[in-house]
Amino acid sequence: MEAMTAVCATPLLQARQLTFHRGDEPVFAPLDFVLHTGELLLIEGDNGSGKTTLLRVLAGLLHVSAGTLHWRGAPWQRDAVAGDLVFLGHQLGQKLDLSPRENLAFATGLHGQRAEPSITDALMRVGLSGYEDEPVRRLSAGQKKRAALARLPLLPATLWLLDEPYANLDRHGIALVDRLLESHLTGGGAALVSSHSTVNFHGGEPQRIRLHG
Amino acid sequence: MEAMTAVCATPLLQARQLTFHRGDEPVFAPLDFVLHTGELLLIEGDNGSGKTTLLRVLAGLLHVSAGTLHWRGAPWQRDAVAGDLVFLGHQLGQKLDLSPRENLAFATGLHGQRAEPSITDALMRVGLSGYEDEPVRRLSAGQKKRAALARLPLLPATLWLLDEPYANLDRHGIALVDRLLESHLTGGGAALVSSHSTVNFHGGEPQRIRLHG
Amino acid sequence: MSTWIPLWMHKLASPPTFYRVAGAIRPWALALALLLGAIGLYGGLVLAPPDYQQGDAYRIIFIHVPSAWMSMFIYAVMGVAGFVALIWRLKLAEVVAMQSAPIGAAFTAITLASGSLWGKPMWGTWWTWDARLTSELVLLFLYLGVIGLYHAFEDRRQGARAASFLAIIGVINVPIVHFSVVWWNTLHQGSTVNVFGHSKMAWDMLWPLLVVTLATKFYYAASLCARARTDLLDLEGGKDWVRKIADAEARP
Amino acid sequence: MSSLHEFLSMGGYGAYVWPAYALFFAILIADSLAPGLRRRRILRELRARLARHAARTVRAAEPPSSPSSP
Amino acid sequence: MAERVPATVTTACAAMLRRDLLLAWRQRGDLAMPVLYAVIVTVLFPFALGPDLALLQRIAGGVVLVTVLLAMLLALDAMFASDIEDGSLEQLLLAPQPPALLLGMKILAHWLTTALPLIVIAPVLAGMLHLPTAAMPALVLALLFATPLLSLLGAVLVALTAGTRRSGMLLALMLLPLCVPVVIFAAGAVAAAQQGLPWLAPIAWLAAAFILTVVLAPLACAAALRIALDS
Amino acid sequence: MAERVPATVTTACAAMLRRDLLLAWRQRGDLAMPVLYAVIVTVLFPFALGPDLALLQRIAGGVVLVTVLLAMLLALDAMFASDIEDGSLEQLLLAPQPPALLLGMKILAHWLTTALPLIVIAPVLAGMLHLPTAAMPALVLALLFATPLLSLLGAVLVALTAGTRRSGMLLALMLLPLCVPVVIFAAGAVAAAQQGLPWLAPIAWLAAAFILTVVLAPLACAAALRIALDS
Ligand code: HEM
Ligand SMILES: Nc1ncnc2c1ncn2[C@@H]1O[C@H](COP(=O)(O)OP(=O)(O)OP(=O)(O)O)[C@@H](O)[C@H]1O
Ligand SMILES: Nc1ncnc2c1ncn2[C@@H]1O[C@H](COP(=O)(O)OP(=O)(O)OP(=O)(O)O)[C@@H](O)[C@H]1O
Ligand SMILES: [Mg+2]
Ligand SMILES: [Mg+2]
Repeated sequence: MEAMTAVCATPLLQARQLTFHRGDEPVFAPLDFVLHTGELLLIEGDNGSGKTTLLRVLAGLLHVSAGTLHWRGAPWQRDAVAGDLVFLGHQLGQKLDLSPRENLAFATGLHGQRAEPSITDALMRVGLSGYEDEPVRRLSAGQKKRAALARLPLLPATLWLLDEPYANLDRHGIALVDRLLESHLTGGGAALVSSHSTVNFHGGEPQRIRLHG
Repeated sequence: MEAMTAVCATPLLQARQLTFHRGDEPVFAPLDFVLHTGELLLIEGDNGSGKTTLLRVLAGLLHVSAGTLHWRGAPWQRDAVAGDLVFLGHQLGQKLDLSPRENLAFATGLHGQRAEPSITDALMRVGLSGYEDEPVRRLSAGQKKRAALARLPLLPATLWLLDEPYANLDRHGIALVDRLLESHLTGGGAALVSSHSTVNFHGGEPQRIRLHG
Repeated sequence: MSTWIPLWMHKLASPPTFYRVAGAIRPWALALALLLGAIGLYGGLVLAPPDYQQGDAYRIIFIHVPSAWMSMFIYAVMGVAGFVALIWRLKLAEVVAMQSAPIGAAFTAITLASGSLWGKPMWGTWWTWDARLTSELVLLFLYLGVIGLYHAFEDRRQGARAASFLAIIGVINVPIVHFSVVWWNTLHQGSTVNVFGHSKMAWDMLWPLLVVTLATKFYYAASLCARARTDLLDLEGGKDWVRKIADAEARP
Repeated sequence: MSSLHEFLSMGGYGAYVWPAYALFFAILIADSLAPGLRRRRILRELRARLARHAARTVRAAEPPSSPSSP
Repeated sequence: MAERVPATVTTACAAMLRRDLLLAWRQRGDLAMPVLYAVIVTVLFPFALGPDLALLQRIAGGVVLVTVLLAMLLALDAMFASDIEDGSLEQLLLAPQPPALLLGMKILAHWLTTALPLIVIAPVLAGMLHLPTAAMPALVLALLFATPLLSLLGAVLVALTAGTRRSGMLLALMLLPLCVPVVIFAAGAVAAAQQGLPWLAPIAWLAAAFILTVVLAPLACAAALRIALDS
Repeated sequence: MAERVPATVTTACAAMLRRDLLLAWRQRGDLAMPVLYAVIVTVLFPFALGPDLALLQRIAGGVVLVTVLLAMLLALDAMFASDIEDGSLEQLLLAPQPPALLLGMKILAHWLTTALPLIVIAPVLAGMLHLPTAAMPALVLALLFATPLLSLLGAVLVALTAGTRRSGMLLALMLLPLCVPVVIFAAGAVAAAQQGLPWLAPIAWLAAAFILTVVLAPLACAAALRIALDS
């Protein structure tokens, strides 16, 4: 596992003096970081320090105001990145009137699906067996979150951008996210995670960025 | 502090074999508990075990299906309870186009206001100085939560029903909730709190209920 | 930005410079507008003789026609500025496009109102569903749509670009307004003024009309300068030059 | 006096001509006053924003909500 | 626990009204929208029917009435939607005040912000369709009583659909049968005025219905909300 | 990372269409709503205008056209609203597919679920207002071309308002200038048919405009969306 992270020469994502301005003010101070496949980058910071904003910039939902962002060595471009990235924000992007299974089927239709877990398996992994065909509207807050998390192992993306993945989850849910992250990194993926609680990551010490609003 | 909790003879809230049914199935097993002023009751349970549902039943937003619920010795009645209870759910009940100050002014107009903290003070306590007049829409997830928490010290209510008050908050925010709870209990209030993380309550060991979905 | 744009344009397009230049232009443009307006209206209301058919009612022409021309002219300016804003993402072009919209809407409203007031004695009705009248009304809706869309966005520059897109789609309406009297046989009269060739209008009536037209052009310049300056203050709120102005005006 | 009255009556069309002119001037005056008012509001809000920003920086320097040092 | 500001019915009503007007003001672009919608619908008719003056004049009153009604209907949909979505409605029901009164304030604010501008613009719309000036007072008076009636009835229905997520059209559906008598009386008044007949009788009926509704609707509204939200 | 189901353009379009149709089916109560809305608006007219057969017959075509258009407008508003609210639109833009195509599918689904039922019911509505049977084919054909035109044009505008929170009425305002010619041609065809004149020419114009729009609108829609969402 450790070996893998060192092998790749061109980094997956590289930021140099990256900032985002709202109006005329920068939301966070210029950032520099390098992320290789197999690596995890934790984004820390107090409420309002710009974690969500940073993740949305990296997903291409907001435009970089200054600095550069490179994806696999080339300047960041929507078409190169699109299929290779999953973003999970405060809003979960689930249709409340569809069941978790139907929501996932839509996501895999759009993004493709990995060979390994089937939709049913993925839902089982996140602990939603028995709720596959319930409308998402009828799920509890934590169950909704789990339904959204089930997209992660399904979609064939290298980079995961997770905004507070632990919020609303119980103990098992937290352990679940840790497990998902670990197997993703072992399989050659990479992830940026923002969180207020601590990540129990067994595959070595992750990188950390601290934002100051 | 400990003395206070023991003094009150009639309990603030008393449940006997309380349940709530969705369709025909009970969401949680029949519950018995007694809550006096000065006491804290923690509701624990995994995702989907019925914490939110229980709190909504206690707030009077859902109807008790079986069992009894007593408020200060008399059967639960909307008019007796209404002004004396604050409920903070997954949805924060803030208008996104108003500022925190305006939202709080509305809440105090409806519920009345305690003598002690002014709206500005309450916002300072939750760490939103400088954001008093920003539309809530422009706040980060944690800042929105804090704006909602500012209602707690302002409104003259005895019972607080808090559904996952710690979600989306940073360290300071978590300590803040603990402090708010402590001063509320010391001042003769009572609270029911559902949470996945641990509460650092300095005023003695709180009661606990564990729900099994 | 491309190198073929002359240096002075680059300089002018920088907000603080434009702010200063527009501040210098505005009083002159306004003074000229007032002067020409006074001359033109004196010529039109006092000197020009009554019309042999319409009597004195025709004197509405001196505000109706200049306003009508401005309503179309400003829309065209907005379309061009919007196009530049979309292609080159030039902040100043966004400002010009978006600040033109309310002025254009004002002139469109004047055209509609004065036309109605003229129509009552001439046609016996305030309003008919004639092609020119209708297309002018549609022009007002286009203006309002652009303004509404612009303000619907949180981010002003984004709103400006979206509204520019809408403005460009709507440009087709301008020729429709102008040629509607040619394409459809309607109640509203056709072209009587021809700037280059022979006009069908008596010179006594024509010159005040042209002078007022010029006055409205200068008025537009003055109003645009004022609006653009204000808007730049809003857009550049975080910059030092704006903070200086804010502090300077805080004291008195 | 009578010539002024004649002028104002506009050959019987005064009721149409003068409202048209009144509207013309009213709308243009409103249009030319608007930027001034907006400018005052913008500068006032900007000053308030700068003051708020200062309040936030003070808070960041010594967070009142945390007794322990970060 | 001493209260500095006690929660009286008056403060609560004032707070409610102030908040809703403030929200309307914050989104003042939206304020103009029902008016624009009415203008648009009115403008479409001459296109669809051709610019035949006599025909337009004949249908002017009816078209304006139906148009204003549709514009109000559109706005009605949004009356509780955002409050349900963000949890404010629950908070409202937990307040120590009679919900009927608070909802009455909401309806009042809604009427002030949507119906009043429509009433102001209605004569202009009617003028564009060549309604004779003599019929204008009847039109405005009819609207003055008909619109609050619709607001009140609409509020009850909106409250009933509060729990469902498809209120918009459903509402239109439920409200329109209730509108039929309102439209008949209002249109009757305008038509009478247009023909030079006395037109106060239908207006008086509207006024009577309005007074009855103003008393009953907020109560029904509160009851409906309670039913709709309790699942 | 082997993919079992690769993400081709076809699967993506199919997934998009399936999801939107499924959502429409889940809320199939809503599916009937535009139709019922149109029915009720049509029913209101005789009440507002009085039961004058000749008059109703004269305005039947125009009223049905305007009504169908308004019903579509109502539904248009909701096209992206819920997708923006729950974050699905962001997810859509992150997919490795041309957004224009995906949005085209959304528009298609929207047309299938709102306009098609309206076209089916239109002759019935027209019949209620006594439109002669001879004019029915013209009405249906005109709607067959006019409604997708409106859907497509509407989609461009909806995309422009994607980043905002008050699309509903604003949309109506922006769409009006674009629907005026559509209404004129459609109404022209129906009126001609009603008078026994040849009515294919205006329909041919509508068809030409439709073909042009079907090509251009998805592109414009994608451009608009890009402008509206990139900040
Ligand atoms: C609401 C009613 C009216 C509207 C919206 C309207 C609109 C316009 C517009 C847009 C133009 C400029 C066209 C162009 O140059 O391309 C114009 C010009 C003109 N209008 Fe009107 N008009 C209205 C009523 C009237 C009436 C009642 C009269 C006189 C009986 C009138 C006389 C003229 C004349 C003489 C011109 C100048 C035409 C030329 O030389 O090009 N208008 N009007
Ligand atoms: N839409 C917006 N418009 C303007 N300002 C915003 C907007 N969203 C966030 N902000 C501001 O930008 C800053 C960063 O917000 P962001 O949501 O990125 O914080 P965060 O680190 O994710 O916080 P949290 O832990 O509370 O989720 C905050 O000060 C916030 O007030
Ligand atoms: N509106 C609803 N309709 C039907 N079932 C529901 C509804 N809301 C919740 N449920 C179901 O009721 C059960 C309890 O839900 P509840 O929201 O009370 O859980 P919770 O303990 O708050 O969970 P969490 O920690 O995830 O917030 C869950 O199984 C959920 O699926
Ligand atoms: Mg965040
Ligand atoms: Mg819960």
